[in-house]
Amino acid sequence: MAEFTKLLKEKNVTYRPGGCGKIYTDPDADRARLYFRDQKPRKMVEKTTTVSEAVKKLINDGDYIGVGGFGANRIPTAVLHEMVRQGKKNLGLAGHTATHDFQILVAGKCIDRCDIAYVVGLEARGLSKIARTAIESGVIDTTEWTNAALTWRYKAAAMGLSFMPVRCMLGTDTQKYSAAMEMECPFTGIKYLAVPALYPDVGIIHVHRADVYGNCQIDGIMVADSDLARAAKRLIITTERLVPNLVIRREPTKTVIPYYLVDAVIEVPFGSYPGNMAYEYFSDEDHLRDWLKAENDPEDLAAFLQRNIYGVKDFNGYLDQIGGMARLQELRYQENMVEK
Amino acid sequence: MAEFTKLLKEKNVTYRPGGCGKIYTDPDADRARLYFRDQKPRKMVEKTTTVSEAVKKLINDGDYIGVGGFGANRIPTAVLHEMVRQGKKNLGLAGHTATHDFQILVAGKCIDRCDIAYVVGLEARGLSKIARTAIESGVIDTTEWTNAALTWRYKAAAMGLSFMPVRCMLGTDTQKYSAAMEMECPFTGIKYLAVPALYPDVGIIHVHRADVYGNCQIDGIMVADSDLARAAKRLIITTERLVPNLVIRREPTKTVIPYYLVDAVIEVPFGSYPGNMAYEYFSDEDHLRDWLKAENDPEDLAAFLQRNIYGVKDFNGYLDQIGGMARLQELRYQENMVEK
Amino acid sequence: MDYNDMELMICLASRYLEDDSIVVVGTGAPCAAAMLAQKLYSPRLMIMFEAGGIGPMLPSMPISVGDSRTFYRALAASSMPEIMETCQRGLVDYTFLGGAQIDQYGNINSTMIGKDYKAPKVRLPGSGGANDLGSLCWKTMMITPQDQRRFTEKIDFVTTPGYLTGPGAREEAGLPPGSGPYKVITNLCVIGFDDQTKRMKVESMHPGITKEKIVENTGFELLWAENVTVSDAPKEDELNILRNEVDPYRYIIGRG
Amino acid sequence: MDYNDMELMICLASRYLEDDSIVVVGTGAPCAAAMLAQKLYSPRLMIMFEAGGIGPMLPSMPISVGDSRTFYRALAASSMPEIMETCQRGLVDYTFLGGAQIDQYGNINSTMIGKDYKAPKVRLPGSGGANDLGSLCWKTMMITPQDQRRFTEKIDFVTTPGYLTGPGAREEAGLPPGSGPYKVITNLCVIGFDDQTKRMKVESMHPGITKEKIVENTGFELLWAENVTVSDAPKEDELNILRNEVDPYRYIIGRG
Repeated sequence: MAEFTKLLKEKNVTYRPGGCGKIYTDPDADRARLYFRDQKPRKMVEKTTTVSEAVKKLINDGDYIGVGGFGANRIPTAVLHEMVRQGKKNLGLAGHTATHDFQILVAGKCIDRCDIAYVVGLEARGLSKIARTAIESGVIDTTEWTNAALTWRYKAAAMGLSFMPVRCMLGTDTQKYSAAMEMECPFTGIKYLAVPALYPDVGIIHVHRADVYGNCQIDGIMVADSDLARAAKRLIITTERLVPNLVIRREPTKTVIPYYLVDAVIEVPFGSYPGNMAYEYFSDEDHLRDWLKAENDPEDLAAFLQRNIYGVKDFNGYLDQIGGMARLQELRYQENMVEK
Repeated sequence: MAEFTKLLKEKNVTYRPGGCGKIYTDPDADRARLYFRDQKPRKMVEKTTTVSEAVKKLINDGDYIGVGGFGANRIPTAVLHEMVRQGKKNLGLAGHTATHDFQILVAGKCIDRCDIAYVVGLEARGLSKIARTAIESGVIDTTEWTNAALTWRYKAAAMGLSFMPVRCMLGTDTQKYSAAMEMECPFTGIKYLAVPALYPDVGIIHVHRADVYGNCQIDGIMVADSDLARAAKRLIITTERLVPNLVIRREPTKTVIPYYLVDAVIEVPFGSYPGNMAYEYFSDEDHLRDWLKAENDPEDLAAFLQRNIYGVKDFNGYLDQIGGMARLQELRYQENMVEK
Repeated sequence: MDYNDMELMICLASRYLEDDSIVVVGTGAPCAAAMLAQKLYSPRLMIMFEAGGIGPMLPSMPISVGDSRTFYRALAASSMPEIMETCQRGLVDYTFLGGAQIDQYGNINSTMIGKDYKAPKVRLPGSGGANDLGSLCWKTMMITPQDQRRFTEKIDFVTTPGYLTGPGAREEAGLPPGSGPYKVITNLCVIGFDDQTKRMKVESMHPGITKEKIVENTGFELLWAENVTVSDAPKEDELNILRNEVDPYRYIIGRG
Repeated sequence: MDYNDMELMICLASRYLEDDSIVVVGTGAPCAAAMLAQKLYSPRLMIMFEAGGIGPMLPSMPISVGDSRTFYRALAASSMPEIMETCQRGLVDYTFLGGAQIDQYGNINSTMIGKDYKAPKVRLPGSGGANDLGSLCWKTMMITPQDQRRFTEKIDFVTTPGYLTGPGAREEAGLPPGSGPYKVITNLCVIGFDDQTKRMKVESMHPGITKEKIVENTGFELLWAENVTVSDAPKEDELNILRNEVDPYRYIIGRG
C-alpha cells in the first residue's frame, strides 16, 4: 500500500513545446463552459430546417469544422456540397481520416488550414490530386497529428477539459510538426504529450435516426462522433430518417447524441452518398472513381463539379443526377449482400 | 490563430500533493500494459464456470475490488455473497456509490480499505449501521474521493493512462483527504487535480446478456462499468442469460464488454437481487429494509446472515429462501409496472 | 390549506427551476421539487440523474438515482462519466444538494461529524456526486431544515464547495468561474448569496416566521436583503400535485 | 505454382500472425494477410479496425477501415477512441503498416517526400492511425516492396516510430517499453531486428533471391542472421485461398 502512496510527492517539472505547429482553436475549458452555458440550446423544441438554411445560419467563413463519420463512411455529404455551393471560405478542418469529405471541401476551395492526420488519400481507392496539390502548394496550412491524437483532442473537449495526456507521436517528426506539449505524469513520471482540447466551431454529423428535437441514434461504429458532438460549439445533424420522439425513448440506451447538443436537424435520405451508410447502402465506388479521374484534368473536374454540385439545386438533385433510386437500390443490394 | 499558438511555451511548474490520503493501487500504465499483455486472455474460448469456482480462483485475500452497477442496481450479488461465504479477507474496494454491495462485504468483514465517495448510506432507504461502525471504528481505512473522481480514475486506466486531470474536489476537505496531485494545464494554466489511474485487481459486473466467451451487452445505464471492465486486471461477469454468440453478433453496436476483457462468465438469473435490474425486476425494498433492521441487533444480524448467506449453498438457495419465483415474479411486475 | 415543512420547502424550491433548463437531482426532496416543477411550471425542465438517466418520463419517485425509473422512457440511458462530463463541460444549469452542516458561504458537510477524520464521531453518507455537482454545475441549490446545529460558523468537514472562504476563493482554488451556491431553501426562509461578500443573505421569510426565529436558528451572522419579503405559501395546486402525483406514498413529504 | 510479389508477401506475412492474438490492420495487403491467416492458420485471430470494428465475420475485403464490412456480424461495433485506447492499454499484439520510406531502425515515412515540411515535393497520405499503432501496439510488422528508394539511410520524415535512433531510444522518448518493429516482409526477404543494435537483420531470403540482389536494393547496411534461411515459397493452399476466398477480385494481389 505504502509503495503507491509514496508517489505523492512535490516535484518541479518543465512543460516544453513538443512541436512547432499551430493551434487553430481555443483549448480553454472555461471559455468553452461560458459558450455552452450561454449559447447551447436547452429548449427541447423542433429544430428541423433545410440544409441550405443550416449552412447559411450556422457555418461562417473562417469557422473551424469537424466532420463526422470516417472518410467515405457515414459522412454528411449534403451539408458538404451545400458549403461548396454557398462558397464558404477560409475554413479550418479536423483531418482525422477525412477522405471524400476533404476532397469535396478542397474542390470548393473552402479550406485554408487543417489539423492533419490523413486527408489526401482515399484509402484503397488512391490519392486525390487536388488534395495533394492544395497541401504541396501551401494553399492549406497544416499542423500534424494522428487519428488517435485528434480523437483524444475531441475527447478532452467532450470531457470539459483543456488538454489530454497521450502516448502517441512521441519521438517522431509527427510530434515535431504538431502543437503538443511535453509533460510528465504527476505520480509515475511517465512521459506524455499533452494535446490541446479541440472545440470545433461547427460539428456536422450524419446519423441513422433522429427526432425533430435532435436526439440521435447511430447504428454500427461511432468513429469519433460521440466526442465530436460534445466538443462542437454548434452541431448540424443530417439523418437518414426523422422518427417520432417515442421511437428514441423506446431504446434510450442507443441514444448517442441528446437534443441539447444539437442546433439543427435535417432529414436527408441517402445522405452519406457516395459514402457507405452501414445497414443502408454501400459506397458508390464507380462515382468515387469518376471523381478521382476527373481530377486529372481541370476542365473535366469543373464539368464534374458543375454536373454534380453547382448545377443541382440540392442533394436530391444530386441523387437524381447520379442515377436516382435505380442506382441507390443497387447500392442497397450491395450493402445487404443481396445477389441480383 | 496566433492567439492560441502562443499557448505553446516553456513553463516551469510544481506538482504538489493535493491530499494526505493513500493510493491503494498501482497507477503505473507501463506495468499495467505488461500485465494486460501477459495475463489477459486472448483466446476466445468458453469461460463459463461456477460462482464459487470464479471466486476461489480469481479473488485473493488482499485484492482490490471494483463492483459494477450502482449501489442496489445491477449489482453482482451472487459473487458478493460467495465472497462472504468463502471468507475473503483484507480486500480493498472502490466506493463510488457502493451501498448494498458495501453492506454485504462489510457484514462478511471482507474489507479493510476503501476509496470512498458514498458507502454508508443506501440512498433514500437510510444508513447502514454496520457500515458506519466499520468506518467510525477505523476497521476500514479510507481515502476520500467523489463519484466523478472515481469514475474518472477508472477512465484513466481504461484509456491506458496513469492519471486524469479533473476539476472536482478542488478547495475542499474532500481534496485534503484524497490522494490527488495539484497540477496545471500545459496550455491554459487552468488548475487541475490529477487523479491516479485506478486499475483494480478484480472487477465484478452483472450484465443482461453474455455469450460463453464473455462478450457482454447491458441494457439501460452503464454507470461506470464500461471503464471498470477495461481497467480491471481480472474480470468476473455474471449474466441474467447466456446467449448464443450470434445473438451478440446480431447487434454488435450493443456490445460494451468484448470477450478479451473477461476471465469468467456465469449465468445467474435474478443475479442482481435484491437490487434492481432494469427491464427485468425491481429492487426488493422489503428485504433491504429487513436487512437494515437486522443491523440494529448483532444477534438479529447473525441470524439474518445465517439464513440468507451462510446457511444457503448458493445464490439459488438464497432466492428460494426469500420466497422463490413467487416473490421474484412480484418484483418483475413492479419493474414492468404490471398492476396486480 | 395546511402543509408541513417538507411540503413547504419542496413547493418553494420547485418555483426556482425555470423551464428549458437542465438540472441534475438526487433522490428525495430535490427530485420531488424537480418533478413538481415539471408538472406545474417547467414542462420542458430537463432532469438528469448522476448514474446516467437523461430526460426520463418519471413514472414515480425513484428510490435510487440509478434505479430503472431514472431512465424510464428516457431520451438517453447513458453513464456516470457522461453526466459528470456534461457538468464539467458547463451544460448543467442547476443542481440540488442537502447536507448535515452548512456555513455562511454555502460550504456543505455531508461526510462526517467530529474533529478527527480518522476517528469521526459520526460518519455520514459522504460526497457521492455532491462535490462534483457543487463544483461543476452553474447554480447550486440546497433544501435543508434550519437550526443552530446545521447552520454553523465552522462546519466539521467541507465536502462540497460553496464560496469556500469568500469572494474569489472558488476561482483561486481552480473551480470553474461563474459557478456556485444560488439559493438555500429552509423551513424558515429563502436565502440567497450576497454578490460582494458571497455570504448568505435572507431574501424572504416564510409566512408566520419572524426575523428573531431565523436568527436564533442560525449559528452565524446572516445578511438581510434591502426589503425582505414574505414567501408565498404553497398553493393549493402545488400541494395537490405534490401529494397526489409526485409523492402519493408520502416517502418524502411524510418526513416533513 | 507461380505467384507474384504481392501474393508472396501476403502469404509470408500471414504465417506470422499466431492464433489467439489480437491484430489491428488497415486495408490492402495487411488485411489480406490477416484474412488469409484466419482462414488457414489462426482461426481465432482477432481482427480489429481503427475506426471501431472488432472481430467481424469479414464477408469480403473492406475498401475502408471504416466501411460496414469491418463490423459485419462483429463481436462489437465500437469507436476509434475505443480501438486506440485498447492499443494504449497494451492489449493489441500486432499491427501491420506500410510506407513510402523506411530506415534501418524501422522508422517509417508516410507523410511527405522532400526536405521542407511547408513545401513538400510530394505530400503522402499521412499518419492516419499508423503512428498510433506503431507507438502503442506490441509488435509492428511491415509489408513493403524493397528498393534503394524505399530502404534508405535517412528518411525524409519520421511519421511512425521504429526504434528511432537505436537501443533505448523508444523508451527515452516515452514510448511504452517492450513495443516496436518486429518483422519487415518484402518482395526479396524477411527481415527482423537485432536485439542489441535494433537494426534490421535479414532472416530469410525468398526463393531465387541472392544476397547481392538484396544489398543492391537497400540504401543502408543490413545485418545478417547467423544462418540466413530460404523463405518457404507460398504454398498451393495459401495461394488458392488468397485468390479464391480472400481477394477474388484481385484488388490487392492484382497490384503485385
